[in-house]
Amino acid sequence: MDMILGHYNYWLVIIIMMAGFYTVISRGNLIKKIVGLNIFQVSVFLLYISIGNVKEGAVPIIEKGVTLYSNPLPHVLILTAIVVGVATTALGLALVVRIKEAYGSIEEDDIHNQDQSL
Amino acid sequence: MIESHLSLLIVVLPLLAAPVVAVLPGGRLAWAISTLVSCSVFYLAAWQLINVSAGNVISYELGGWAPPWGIEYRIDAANALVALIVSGIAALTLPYALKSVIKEIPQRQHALFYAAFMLCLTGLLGIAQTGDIFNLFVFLEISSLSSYALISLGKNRQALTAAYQYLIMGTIGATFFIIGVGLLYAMTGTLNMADLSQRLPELYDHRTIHTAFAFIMVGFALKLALFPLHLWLPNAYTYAPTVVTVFLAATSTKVAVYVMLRMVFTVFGFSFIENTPTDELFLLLCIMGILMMSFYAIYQKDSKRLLAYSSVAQIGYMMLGIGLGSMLSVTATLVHLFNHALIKGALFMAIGALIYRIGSSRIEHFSGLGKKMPWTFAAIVIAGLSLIGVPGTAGFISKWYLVLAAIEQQQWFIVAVILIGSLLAVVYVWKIIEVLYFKAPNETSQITSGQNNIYVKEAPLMLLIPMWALVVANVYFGFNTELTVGTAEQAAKLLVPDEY
Amino acid sequence: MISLASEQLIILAILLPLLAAGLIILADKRPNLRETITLITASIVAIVVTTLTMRVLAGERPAFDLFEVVPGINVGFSIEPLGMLFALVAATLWLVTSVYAIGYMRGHNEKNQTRFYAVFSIAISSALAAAFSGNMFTLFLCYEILTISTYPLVTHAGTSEARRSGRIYLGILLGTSIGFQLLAILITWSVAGTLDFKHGGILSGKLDPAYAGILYALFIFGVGKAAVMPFHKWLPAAMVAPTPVSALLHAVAVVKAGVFTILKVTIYIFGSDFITSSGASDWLVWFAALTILFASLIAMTKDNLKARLAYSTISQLSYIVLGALIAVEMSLIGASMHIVMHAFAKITLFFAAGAILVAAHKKNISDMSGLGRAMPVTFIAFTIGSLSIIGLPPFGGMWSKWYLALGTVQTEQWILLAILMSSSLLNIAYLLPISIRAFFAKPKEGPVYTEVKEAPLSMLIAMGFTALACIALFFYPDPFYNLALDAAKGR
Amino acid sequence: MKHNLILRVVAKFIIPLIFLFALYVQFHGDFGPGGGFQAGVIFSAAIILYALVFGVDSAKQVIPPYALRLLASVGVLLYAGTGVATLLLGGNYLEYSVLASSQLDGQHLGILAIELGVGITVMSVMLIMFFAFAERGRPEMDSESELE
Amino acid sequence: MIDNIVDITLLSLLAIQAFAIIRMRSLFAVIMLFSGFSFLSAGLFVVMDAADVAFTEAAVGAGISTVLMLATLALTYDATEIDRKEKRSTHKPWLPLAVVVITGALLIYGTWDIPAFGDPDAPAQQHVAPYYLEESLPETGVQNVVTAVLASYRGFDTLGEVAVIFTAGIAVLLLLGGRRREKPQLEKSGGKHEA
Repeated sequence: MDMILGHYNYWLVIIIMMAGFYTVISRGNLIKKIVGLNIFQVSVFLLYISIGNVKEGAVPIIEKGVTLYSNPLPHVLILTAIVVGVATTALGLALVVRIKEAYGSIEEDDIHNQDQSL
Repeated sequence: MIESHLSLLIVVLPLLAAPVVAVLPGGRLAWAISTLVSCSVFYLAAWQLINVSAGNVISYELGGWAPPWGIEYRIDAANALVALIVSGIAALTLPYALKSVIKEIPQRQHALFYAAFMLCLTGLLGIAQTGDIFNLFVFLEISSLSSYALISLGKNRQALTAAYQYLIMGTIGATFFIIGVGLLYAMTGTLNMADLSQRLPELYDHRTIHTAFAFIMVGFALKLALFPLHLWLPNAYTYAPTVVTVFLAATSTKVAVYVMLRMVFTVFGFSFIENTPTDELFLLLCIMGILMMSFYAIYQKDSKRLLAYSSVAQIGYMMLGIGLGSMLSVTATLVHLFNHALIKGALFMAIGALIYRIGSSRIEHFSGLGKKMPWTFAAIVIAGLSLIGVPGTAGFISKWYLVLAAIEQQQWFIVAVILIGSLLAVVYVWKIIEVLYFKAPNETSQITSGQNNIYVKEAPLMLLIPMWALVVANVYFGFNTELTVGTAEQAAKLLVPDEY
Repeated sequence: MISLASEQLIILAILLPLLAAGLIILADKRPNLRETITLITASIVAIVVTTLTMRVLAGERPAFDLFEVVPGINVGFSIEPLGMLFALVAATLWLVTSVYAIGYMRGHNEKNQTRFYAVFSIAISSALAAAFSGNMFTLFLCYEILTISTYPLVTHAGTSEARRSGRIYLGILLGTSIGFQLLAILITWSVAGTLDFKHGGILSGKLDPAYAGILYALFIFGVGKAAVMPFHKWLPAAMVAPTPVSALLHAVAVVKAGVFTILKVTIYIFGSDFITSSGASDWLVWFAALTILFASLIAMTKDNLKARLAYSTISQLSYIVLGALIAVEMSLIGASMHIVMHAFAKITLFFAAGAILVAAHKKNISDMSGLGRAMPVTFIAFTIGSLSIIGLPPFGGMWSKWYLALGTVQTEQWILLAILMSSSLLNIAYLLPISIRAFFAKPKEGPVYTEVKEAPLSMLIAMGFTALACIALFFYPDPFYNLALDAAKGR
Repeated sequence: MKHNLILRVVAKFIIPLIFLFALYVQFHGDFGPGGGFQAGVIFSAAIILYALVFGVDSAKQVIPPYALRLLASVGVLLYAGTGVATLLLGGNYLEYSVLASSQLDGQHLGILAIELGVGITVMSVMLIMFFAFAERGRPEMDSESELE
Repeated sequence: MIDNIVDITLLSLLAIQAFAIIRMRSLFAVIMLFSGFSFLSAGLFVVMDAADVAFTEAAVGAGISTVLMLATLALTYDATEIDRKEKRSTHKPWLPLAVVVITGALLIYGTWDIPAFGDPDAPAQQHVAPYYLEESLPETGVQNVVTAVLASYRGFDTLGEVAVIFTAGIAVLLLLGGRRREKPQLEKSGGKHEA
């Protein structure tokens, strides 16, 4: 029971993570891949924040009387990671637009066939 | 003043240059500034290498905060060597870029192109310099994003799909890496590499550490295109603009290999690896990679793709050095890191010169160019021999140490693989050389390609000079190995303290 | 010239041809100047090498290192008798061949002559460098340069056949050298910790005799240039090259560089005593022996003159390899001397073949009936060469075979002796009929050749010189003998 | 929709408020949640809203694309420049303490400067992206209707 | 206990959404779902005391990313196509499934003996973090420790982060900037992809 209480959070996060990962590698639609990528990353953020979480800990903003804060470092890292994530997403989507213009489709199979048929 | 901030300036100079370049109206000025910057960075990198050549370690506290609370730059021979490679290649690629970029990329994008190039340089150097595992991730992303953009600029539409493919793979790799980092942090509470290496040993048999290691390895295996995870690389190299291919082929995978070295030997420590099946796995993948990718290379019709597959095979050689995990083998890896940058740089530049003249990278279109472009041809021959590993070239030195390392451990099978690899290299290198050297046997290939090579002129000087700088380096470092082997040995001493 | 120190002479001998190559390319458009450069350089080099020879016979052993490549491994040169002997042969015959080549290339109006002469002198330079190299690394370096620089000569014609031959040539030579020789060198290095040539070898005591055989085999087969079966195919293939190339490179520089390397390895890496004591060569000798036999047999079946000569070369090379493998003083002397004797004899044959091609445009032996009366000088030279190859007195070839035979006797290898003898008979069988047919048989078309004249003068001169040399070497082999003796004794 | 009066009026009210909020977030980061990055995003959101309501072109009149490119660079330079300043003042890179007489003032100043840099860059890059996508849409269909 | 329950509920909802996204084929719905997903995760961040992260995630995930995705959707499908569905993938899902299962299994294995969730004595909470919590106010005068670390202690990371954003901006300009050019020409000497 302790085990579960202590780890259910990680495990659920991992399940979500894998759902995202699966979307990336199994789906042929370029937009959906990007969505999957985002889910994948967001769940990694969750993992970090869970690691930094402290039971009964407060938001790490120093105030009088508060003694127990949750760990600020993961928050910092994830702030950076989120930015990196959105940057990647934007770039990926821009590529999708261009691919659409060049191939007239954003389905991996269509694109692959077009290149093969050359 | 400068000396005390050397390690930092190497990263920050291009970072400062990028925004300046980005807002410039014309390409010329942007090019001039970028060239200037990368040359000065190269100078600084050389200086840095001299400072650490004694085998000492230089630490720089960013923000003046002592590690592990602040971010630390930690420079030893290994970083310095890699930084030297990256900045050196950049300093040579940019002069080459001027004409080639004008030819391959629309005018109004030039400024942005050079800005992206500077950012890519920043990222790669940042990875090489940093001693903080998360800071490494940030700069990894800088370099990755800029490379995706640069690759997508190729003039064929396949460039776009190649970039997208790379983006997905690369991001998955990076995410795997931060998962690993997160787990490490959960167990140790630190992100500083030196600090990690202190705290990890007592956690060696801890599952989380094993998982973390696995994720970090897979993440970077994706980045450096280790054999089964190399799928993004051939397309990326084939369809990217020539300059980009030259730069990335010569630097980005090298930096990734360096990170592997750091992770395996500094952060985790080889004694940890030995208790896991990792090193055997490495060796297996490398062997398969070397053999299969060399065979792939032989069957390519496109010269850039051929070289791309050869690159994947060569990465196998470098990883062999890590898998063997002896001081000699690590030396071999670092030496090959350096030499292969020279080789591939020169080869891609030469191929780029051909493309510059005939507008195609298909091998059959090269027929008879050897006479028309003797200097380019000579460059291909010499660099090719170096790739094969003929004595008197830099490539030979790397092979020499690699085989010695394998013999030292009685790994006869690996010895055989290395030698077979070079023989396969003979085949695919000669495949290009033969076409260039002999007149076209039948004119049909010319007709179908809608061009004839009769009126082709030698490539312009701006392309030849950097190309030949690398070719000469290939020969020079085949005879004088004080810099390469000397530094590599220093680095190996620090990375593999327990000599066996 | 004489005033210069030997070290400087060595550098001079290696650099001059390279310099010449540069000048030749510059003189592209002016053939006369170009050939003059070649001749002058060749003569100077010949003089330089002769000077060196005198000093070496006088007992001088110049040696020096240029620079260090990786710790413990230098690019360095040193002269000992064996290398001197090889260099002497290469230098003198280069001069002769140049004379010959001028006639041939013009008479046969080949294209890309500039490239031909340029690459030719690069090849010579690397051959000389190989002869003078002071350690295994330098030797390997020159060996590979020689391989690559001769590729353009082999594929000179540029035809798809030449291209195919080029592939075989490069494939086998690079393949064996990277696959086996490099490996052997690396093992040597990791065992002995040095690659410097040292009389008596650097391996004895360091290498477990059990493995000596394997390592030795790696060397023997790694030196593809020695054309020990099954790695001999490149030699016939390379015969598509113009005749002067075949003459020099495949009677002298390339193939002799191969057997020279093997002799070097035998005497200065393993040391003859270590080989005999460890029995490293016991099973290898049979490869050499069988090569001698089979190559001779195949030679008989070839109607194309150059092909026949090629297989004859293969067989003769294995004499030298055999001598090395037996590794007793006599056999080593024989092997060393065979480098010289075979070189002069075989080059004469090739010169003749070239002359026939230029003058009568004939490749096949079956078409040469009666040709002797039209081209007497050529065929007399050819006969002399043949007799020297067979090893009859009064021709130089007799000496080397004599010592080889003595070697087999000394080690009581009666079977090998038998093989040597029988192969000499085979030599008679596939060489003499050519001359006989040429002089006594009736030409197919018409009673006599009216339109065919002797080949250009320069070719005749060259041919005559080498033919006479074959005879002279019978009566006065002393310089070469002394060199060979010193080499075998390790003086 | 560009002619929907109510929407335009409401927007006219809301957008300044958003700007205000952005500024608050920008400078309140020291005490509460928030900082340059969030502020930049909110700021850009305001302009995006403006673009949606009044059309991309009029939005571009407010902030021309070239200005955006310039601003993006300025932001980075401001950040990296702060570091250079600390170098020149004899500190390590980004060692704010040397910026002012006392450590705390220095830190405060430095953090203010770099947060500003972050804000500017983020804001302008977000807008660059938005405009790029919107522009791309023009020939085929107006992406605005999509984004509502 | 109570926030455990909140925690579980939110996570389960997230999981459900994630799987819904896998199943669903209407891209518009997918993007909307993702936007919701971001909002929920932002909420979860709040629960786990990560106010700044929540704030940012809401602004970025639910804001910028969603907008960009919708824009892309608008650009990549003609207005005439009402249902913007992804094509059914022709490939068998087994390989990806295997990869995912293995990765997931490895992660669960890895988190097996990781310190319990919320454990204040976990090494992560011990080594570096306490220093920040105690020293940041006296050293930097910033109450919000996250800001202090972000801007000062790990300021260089943030510089990198800005550089990343800047890179993305440049990349988008390179890809979409200016008027559209005619479609990039197809490669004549078709470079075929290796399968």
